[in-house]
Amino acid sequence: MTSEAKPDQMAYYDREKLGQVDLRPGGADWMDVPVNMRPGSFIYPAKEKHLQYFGLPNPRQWFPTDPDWKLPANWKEIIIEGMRERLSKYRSFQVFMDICVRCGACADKCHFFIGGGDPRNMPVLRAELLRSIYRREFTQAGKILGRLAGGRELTVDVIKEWFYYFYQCTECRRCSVFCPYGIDTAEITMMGRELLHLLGVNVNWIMEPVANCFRTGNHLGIQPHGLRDTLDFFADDIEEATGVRVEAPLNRKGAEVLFVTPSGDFLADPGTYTCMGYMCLFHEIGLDYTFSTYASDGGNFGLFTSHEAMKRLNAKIYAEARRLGVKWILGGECGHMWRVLNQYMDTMNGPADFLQVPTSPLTGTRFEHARSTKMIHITEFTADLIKHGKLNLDPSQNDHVRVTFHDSCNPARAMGIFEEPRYILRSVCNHFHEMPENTIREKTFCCGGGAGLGTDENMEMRLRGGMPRASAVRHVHEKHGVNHLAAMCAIDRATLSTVCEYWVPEVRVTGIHELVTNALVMKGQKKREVNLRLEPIGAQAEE
Amino acid sequence: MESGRREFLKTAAGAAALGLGAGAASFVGAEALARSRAGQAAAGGGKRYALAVDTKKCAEREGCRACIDACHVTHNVPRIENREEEIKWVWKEEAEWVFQDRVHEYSGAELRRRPVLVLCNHCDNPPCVRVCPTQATFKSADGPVMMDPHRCIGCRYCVVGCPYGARSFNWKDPRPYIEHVDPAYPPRARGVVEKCTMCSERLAHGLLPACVEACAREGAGALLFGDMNDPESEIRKRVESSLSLRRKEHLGTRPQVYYTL
Amino acid sequence: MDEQLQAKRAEIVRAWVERTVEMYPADAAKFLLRVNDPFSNPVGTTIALELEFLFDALLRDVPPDEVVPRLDRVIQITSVQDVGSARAVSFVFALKEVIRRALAADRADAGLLRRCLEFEQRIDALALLAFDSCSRFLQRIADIRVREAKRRVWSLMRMLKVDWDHLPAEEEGAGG
Amino acid sequence: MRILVSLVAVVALYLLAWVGVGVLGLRTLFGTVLPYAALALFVCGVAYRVVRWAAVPVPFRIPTTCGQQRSLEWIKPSPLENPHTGLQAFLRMALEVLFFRSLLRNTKAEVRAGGRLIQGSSKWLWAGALAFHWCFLVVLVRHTRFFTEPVPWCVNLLAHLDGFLQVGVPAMTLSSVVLLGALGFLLARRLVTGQVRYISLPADYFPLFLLLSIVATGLLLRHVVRTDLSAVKEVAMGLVTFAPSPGEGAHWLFYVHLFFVSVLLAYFPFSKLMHMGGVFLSPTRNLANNNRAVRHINPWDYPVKVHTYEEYEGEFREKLKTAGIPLEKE
Amino acid sequence: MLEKALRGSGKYWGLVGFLLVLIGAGLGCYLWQFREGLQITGLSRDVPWGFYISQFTFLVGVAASAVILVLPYYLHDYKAFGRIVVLGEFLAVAAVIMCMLFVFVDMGQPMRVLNVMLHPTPQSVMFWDVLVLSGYLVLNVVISRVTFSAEVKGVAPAAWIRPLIVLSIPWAVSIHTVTAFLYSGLGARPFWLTAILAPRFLASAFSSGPSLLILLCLLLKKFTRFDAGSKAIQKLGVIVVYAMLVNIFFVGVELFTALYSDIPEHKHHFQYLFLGLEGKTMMVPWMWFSQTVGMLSVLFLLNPKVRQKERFLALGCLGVIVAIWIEKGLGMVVGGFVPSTQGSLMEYWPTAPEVVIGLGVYGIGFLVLTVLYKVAVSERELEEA
Amino acid sequence: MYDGGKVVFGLALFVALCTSPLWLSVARGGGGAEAPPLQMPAPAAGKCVRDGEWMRNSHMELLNSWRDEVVREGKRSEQLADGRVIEKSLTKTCLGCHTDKTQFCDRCHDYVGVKPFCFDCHVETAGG
Repeated sequence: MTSEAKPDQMAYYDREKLGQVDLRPGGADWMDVPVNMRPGSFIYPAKEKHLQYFGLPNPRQWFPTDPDWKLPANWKEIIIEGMRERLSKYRSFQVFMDICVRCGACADKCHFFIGGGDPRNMPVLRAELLRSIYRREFTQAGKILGRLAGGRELTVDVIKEWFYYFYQCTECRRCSVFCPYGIDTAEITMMGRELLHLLGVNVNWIMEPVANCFRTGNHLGIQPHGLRDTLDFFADDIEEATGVRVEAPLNRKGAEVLFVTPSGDFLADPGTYTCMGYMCLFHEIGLDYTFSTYASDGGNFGLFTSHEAMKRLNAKIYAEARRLGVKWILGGECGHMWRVLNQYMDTMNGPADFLQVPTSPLTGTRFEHARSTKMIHITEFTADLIKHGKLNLDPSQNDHVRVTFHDSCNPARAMGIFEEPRYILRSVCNHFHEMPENTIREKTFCCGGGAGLGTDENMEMRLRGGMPRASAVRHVHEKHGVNHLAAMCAIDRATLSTVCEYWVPEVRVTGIHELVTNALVMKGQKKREVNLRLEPIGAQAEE
Repeated sequence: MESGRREFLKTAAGAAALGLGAGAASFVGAEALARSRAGQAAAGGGKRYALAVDTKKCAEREGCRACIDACHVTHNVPRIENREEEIKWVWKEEAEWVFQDRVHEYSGAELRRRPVLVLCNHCDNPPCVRVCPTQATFKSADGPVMMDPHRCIGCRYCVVGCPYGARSFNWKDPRPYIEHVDPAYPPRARGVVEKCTMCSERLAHGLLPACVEACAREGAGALLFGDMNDPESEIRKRVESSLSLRRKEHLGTRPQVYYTL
Repeated sequence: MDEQLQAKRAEIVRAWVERTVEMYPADAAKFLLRVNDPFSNPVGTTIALELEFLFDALLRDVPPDEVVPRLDRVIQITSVQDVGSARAVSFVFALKEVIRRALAADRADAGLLRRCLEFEQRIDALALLAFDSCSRFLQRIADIRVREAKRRVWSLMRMLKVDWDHLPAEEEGAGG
Repeated sequence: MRILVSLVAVVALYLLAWVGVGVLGLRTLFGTVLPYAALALFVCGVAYRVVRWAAVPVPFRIPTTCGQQRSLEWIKPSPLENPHTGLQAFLRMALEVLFFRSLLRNTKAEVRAGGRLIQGSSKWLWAGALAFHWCFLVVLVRHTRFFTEPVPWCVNLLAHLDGFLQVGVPAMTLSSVVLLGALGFLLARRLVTGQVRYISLPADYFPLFLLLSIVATGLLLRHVVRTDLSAVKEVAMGLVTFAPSPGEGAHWLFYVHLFFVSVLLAYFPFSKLMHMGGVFLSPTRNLANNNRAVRHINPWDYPVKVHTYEEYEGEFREKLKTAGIPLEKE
Repeated sequence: MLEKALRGSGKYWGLVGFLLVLIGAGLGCYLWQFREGLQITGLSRDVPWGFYISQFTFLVGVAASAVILVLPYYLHDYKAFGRIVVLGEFLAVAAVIMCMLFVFVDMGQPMRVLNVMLHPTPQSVMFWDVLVLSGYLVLNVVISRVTFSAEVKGVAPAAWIRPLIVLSIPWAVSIHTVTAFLYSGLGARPFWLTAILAPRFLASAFSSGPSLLILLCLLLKKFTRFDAGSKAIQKLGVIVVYAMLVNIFFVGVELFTALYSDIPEHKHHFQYLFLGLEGKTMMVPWMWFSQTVGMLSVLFLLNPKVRQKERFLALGCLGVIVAIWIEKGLGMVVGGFVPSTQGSLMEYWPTAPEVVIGLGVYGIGFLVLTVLYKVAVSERELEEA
Repeated sequence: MYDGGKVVFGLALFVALCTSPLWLSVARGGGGAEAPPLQMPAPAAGKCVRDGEWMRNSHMELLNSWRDEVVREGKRSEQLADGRVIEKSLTKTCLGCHTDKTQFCDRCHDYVGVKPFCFDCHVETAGG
């Protein structure tokens, strides 16, 4: 197979001959089955320039279906040393390598396994990919007994397998919820990817955003004037919809609040409407805030790369807050961004002692739970506003919306923010329905595109992974006529739009603050006849 | 090890029997079963022990408790005064109550008030054995209805089922109520049912039941013990030749304690 | 014929499911079959459930409008299981071979061949439906792909006043 | 294959002990040397493993949150699923360790007619695991009657309650029966459930077979073969008083039992059984989710290369200016 | 599923706490009884069975009454019971557990209880009773689990459950029949020696069980968002009325037979219960109270207009339960022992520890019921959310 | 972050628990290693009904089977291999030789933590 054939080209399909079937190998276990790089399931490698710009090793041209991946000569040594180093730096890694009992509780918790059936997508086996090498190289039993003790030789095929499967994990942590020891496959995948980076084995869909983010402050590479234009453009749309002209300050020194949101919301539909939602809300309550072009992305693809990359990209937020002299930071609706902000930012780039404990200027609520990091989630902020009656809301403006809420993996399982968004949704929509309980809150299903998998070339993989989520959406669609899926994560908004289009075309994806603003009665607004998407209100109901 | 295995097999057999509904028929046929068992015993030349009470002779010795005391001392029967919890193997009751369907308003006062020795009737068709859910009470081959206190779960179904009130339940630990414990015969624990065993432990050693022996020793001669399967036995001849009564004959329990009035 | 097939229904469906699952990557296929609890693997289960229905539908000669939604469920899943379009529908043809094998013992029956051919016509009809369904789903994926790409740069395109109308229309009957 | 290897290993161990004691009469080896060695390996091994884990830092606070965080006053947090304080994290761990909280959450993905994907609740693994671990503990505590003189009253009481139902002589203990059943269940699910069978290694079957053998020999010794208990206790007390006794009166099967236990002890620190210690050290469970309130320190933190604002402004100065965005240096 | 019982309101935990206190007290008294023997109860040589066994008898009826929902719903497809049939099964589970516990606490040697199974004795009705009760428990646990979890998942239950459901219908009848046989097969006790005992038990079961269910449904309606639906409740009300009428009729038949035949050994027991014998009148007020309340309740409920008012329905049901609880739970068992086989008159009244142990057992049963209902109601609330 | 203190504390607790029998026995002065001496019957009493080793292991089984045979089957005596005929009785036969229950039965039972319920009913010593 040549590297040119891509799944979206007819040439790819032509190669498959009718009736050609793989015979099943008898009795072999997974270690004996070499990975089969199937287009549609893997992501293209990183381009050299991005690695070079960001300073990662072994930039070169290669393709996953190539027999030779042009690894460094001492690749094996690099991996072993890399593992040794990480085993001594991360207790999670060391402990998770040692204590799995293979009880199988995690097996059917992974959306990729449920939707695709590939056994190596069972979380336990994903970890065994690394664990088998760990046993062979780092435990006496594995050195002596080898295969009997569950160890195996580190070969190039193993590296290929790692590449294939560690980029089929969205680090959603759903398996970790069910594991009796809390073994977190996200940690395993992060370690696996860090090791692959040492060899220059990485994917473009992550490395390009990382390089972009490093340079321009956001993953999409939006440059300052571009952001200015975008926000002004949003203001135009808002004026068209509401009759109110809102401002979007950029890099304004002395503002009280620095607002950071994922850059996807500046560019991609339907995240843009959520961004407009923020702007309306801030305007309406008169918040003294500013966007930043330097820290123009709260999202952090460094999380999908390595701890170091994460720290390098994240440093901008505090730096910018210090430069602008704000009092505290407000974060928009995003998933993995909040994993970084909640669990890593303060440790990596803190302490933020130059900031003040976030305090809502309208309600006076001090957000004590963020007293160290000094950054709060927009739904915490908005829920507090609504609770104190600071917003004039007319939920009937959302009456054509029958909404369900998708808990995004990271805010759910790395933060525990469940009630705030629900409280907001119930306040701004009259028709809110939960999906089946084993698919929401901490048991929520991933969209299938997290952790840097939301690209085009692995579309089939994503659609498979999105199937469990889509099944639950379809259930509430059929039962309650749900037609909107609200998600507070930029990746969700992008990926679930696609997933829903395939599995439940009747349901569209929206953000929380899009709905908030659609229900918000703004001072000086004209009669609201269209929503932020400039669609007539109630149009859907008539359809 | 041998007996362990046997115990295991028994348990297994018990468990297996649970699965069989076949037992359903057997409680209907319980009487027939008992009958044929008795028959077998007779055919095999087995013994069928019985007791005959001459109430008249007994009543002549007013206040005599020789048989009762002998029994209760031999078997470590506790002396509990509280009537609600008392334990008795053999005792006296007025004829009016013992023979409710034989004594009537014109029966003489002496007859009606006559104290009659009562005890377990060792029925041929004992309801207590029928109802016991664990076979803790069972009918031995030579007649006596036996109690296995090791197996008794204390459900008291037999107490409910016995028409003669012959069974006593240990409502509390009997030990403090036994004046003098005879180590030769184990007392019972609280929580099990007990009753007259026809002194089977004495019979095994060729002795007469304690009550009969005591009665003879006193010279009253009111109690006669013997084998009903032996046509030559004294008791068989006595029962054959004189009109004797058995308690609550209409219940079909076929008691093996015979009374002459 | 139908009676013979009816009699061997369980055997044929089982073999058909096996053949269908074979189009998975090798270890997944092995896994899907080895997991004999039908509910352990949703994908395998869906396939098994719907193939059973489809086989019965073939026996009863059910009208297409009843068959298509059930066929869609299989194809909707197989279309994204990193197999090609040809493989995604090949399972229908596999039934022919499965049936031939199942009826191999009755070869002496003279009329069998004729009726067998009749039945295979039904299978061919199903295959046509399957192609149809598959192309619909592949088309949907292609559309989605384009729309997703457009969505990614939506605000740019709006700012640049790109004409939205040439985007693929929402699928008919999707009701979105 | 993986099953067979483990089974053969256990049978080999059995034969080893049988030949060793039953044929060769190596009572000192099997009754004294090996148990001491095994215990030493166990205690030191476990301590070594735990110390090694503990020597690895926890650079980041990464608890998996399974309930509402503590945020706004009027939103009820779930302290046991999403602890905010150390005490709450401790309680979460206690629930995890004592009642297997996470397994209680278990679901099973199923597809039902109509292609509906369902995540139904599934508690079998939880129940089986809980039954096994608790009964194992009870059995262990009961066995301290052999290692203590006089036997503590609590051990006697436990044994009495455990054998409350008088079945057989000596009475069958409930814990052993449930233990055997639970082990059987855990083994059966590894053999029968396709997913679990697929992921199982010899290291998963071996401990199960070993534990089953321990329970089986124990039950045999108590109910079928029978051995002189005071001889057994002499061996055990000889070990704890450092005055080893050959235990001539004990049945050879007792040495098989003891040998299996020794093997288990010795095997423990090198195996997945170390989850006993590891569960306490799992960073996704034993930490409070209070990162935003209390700063967590990474001991090996190091400075990284960042793209500073000055560099950024330098690169985009013109564009910033055109867009009318304020600059640091005009 | 089960984890639903771990989250609840303050009221829920209050109830659980209250039941735990009851259980604790009961357990304490039971330990006392275990040490001292059954002497701490009011039982005696002449009245060897009392409070425990009569509660057992009463609760067997409650357990059997689940059939009143299962039969119309599964065999006649009576949809209105769809929402509450599982409540009936849960009630049966809790009731059977209480039954078994009441038998257990009544034993002199509880640690030998397994002897019933180790030495199976088919000619003993008690053996069969243990068998049918355990079977009924297993049936109801399995059926309610399978059907309810299927309902929660929104799918049809597995096909194999249907034969079990059908089996559970005669089985429910059998538990009360066998329990009646426990009494009516004894020549020694003329009071119970009546063929109508089993039918009488069933009639009282089918009035008291559904009455309890109605009360529980009304409580659920009041304190939770779960509404069984008035159609189902009204239908149950009708069943209560007719079953109670039949029950009263049966009692009348018994009274006639005993009194008109004038056979002393039959008549005396009724005399004792309703008039007192030789100055022993402890039961008399209770029996009259029971009969009066029973009659009044049924007359009250007979009027459809009254029945349709849920408040009155609740009152009537409460009356029925009280009437039958006294009739069956007090008169039926104790009446059989007075006068005794020897004609002696020893009265019985439960002692305080005996009652506390009984309350403890009720506590366990209602705890099981509370937990099961909590799960059911939470799942239903989720479904309807 | 290491949480070293907590780990060490936990580990110390674990080691202490694992090795507690050792410390307990040291604290008690190391006694109890040998089974307590049992008071054996006078030689005049003759041989036991089974050989000594068998009795040590399985006497409970013998008593159990005696119990059933005597009570349920009425088989009260047994002929031993050496021709002696003995009565199957705990009180009469066993305690007839082993006259002091506390010095024989109880010592061993206490040592191995066994609590038989035979003596709930059966009387221990003649005349007791």
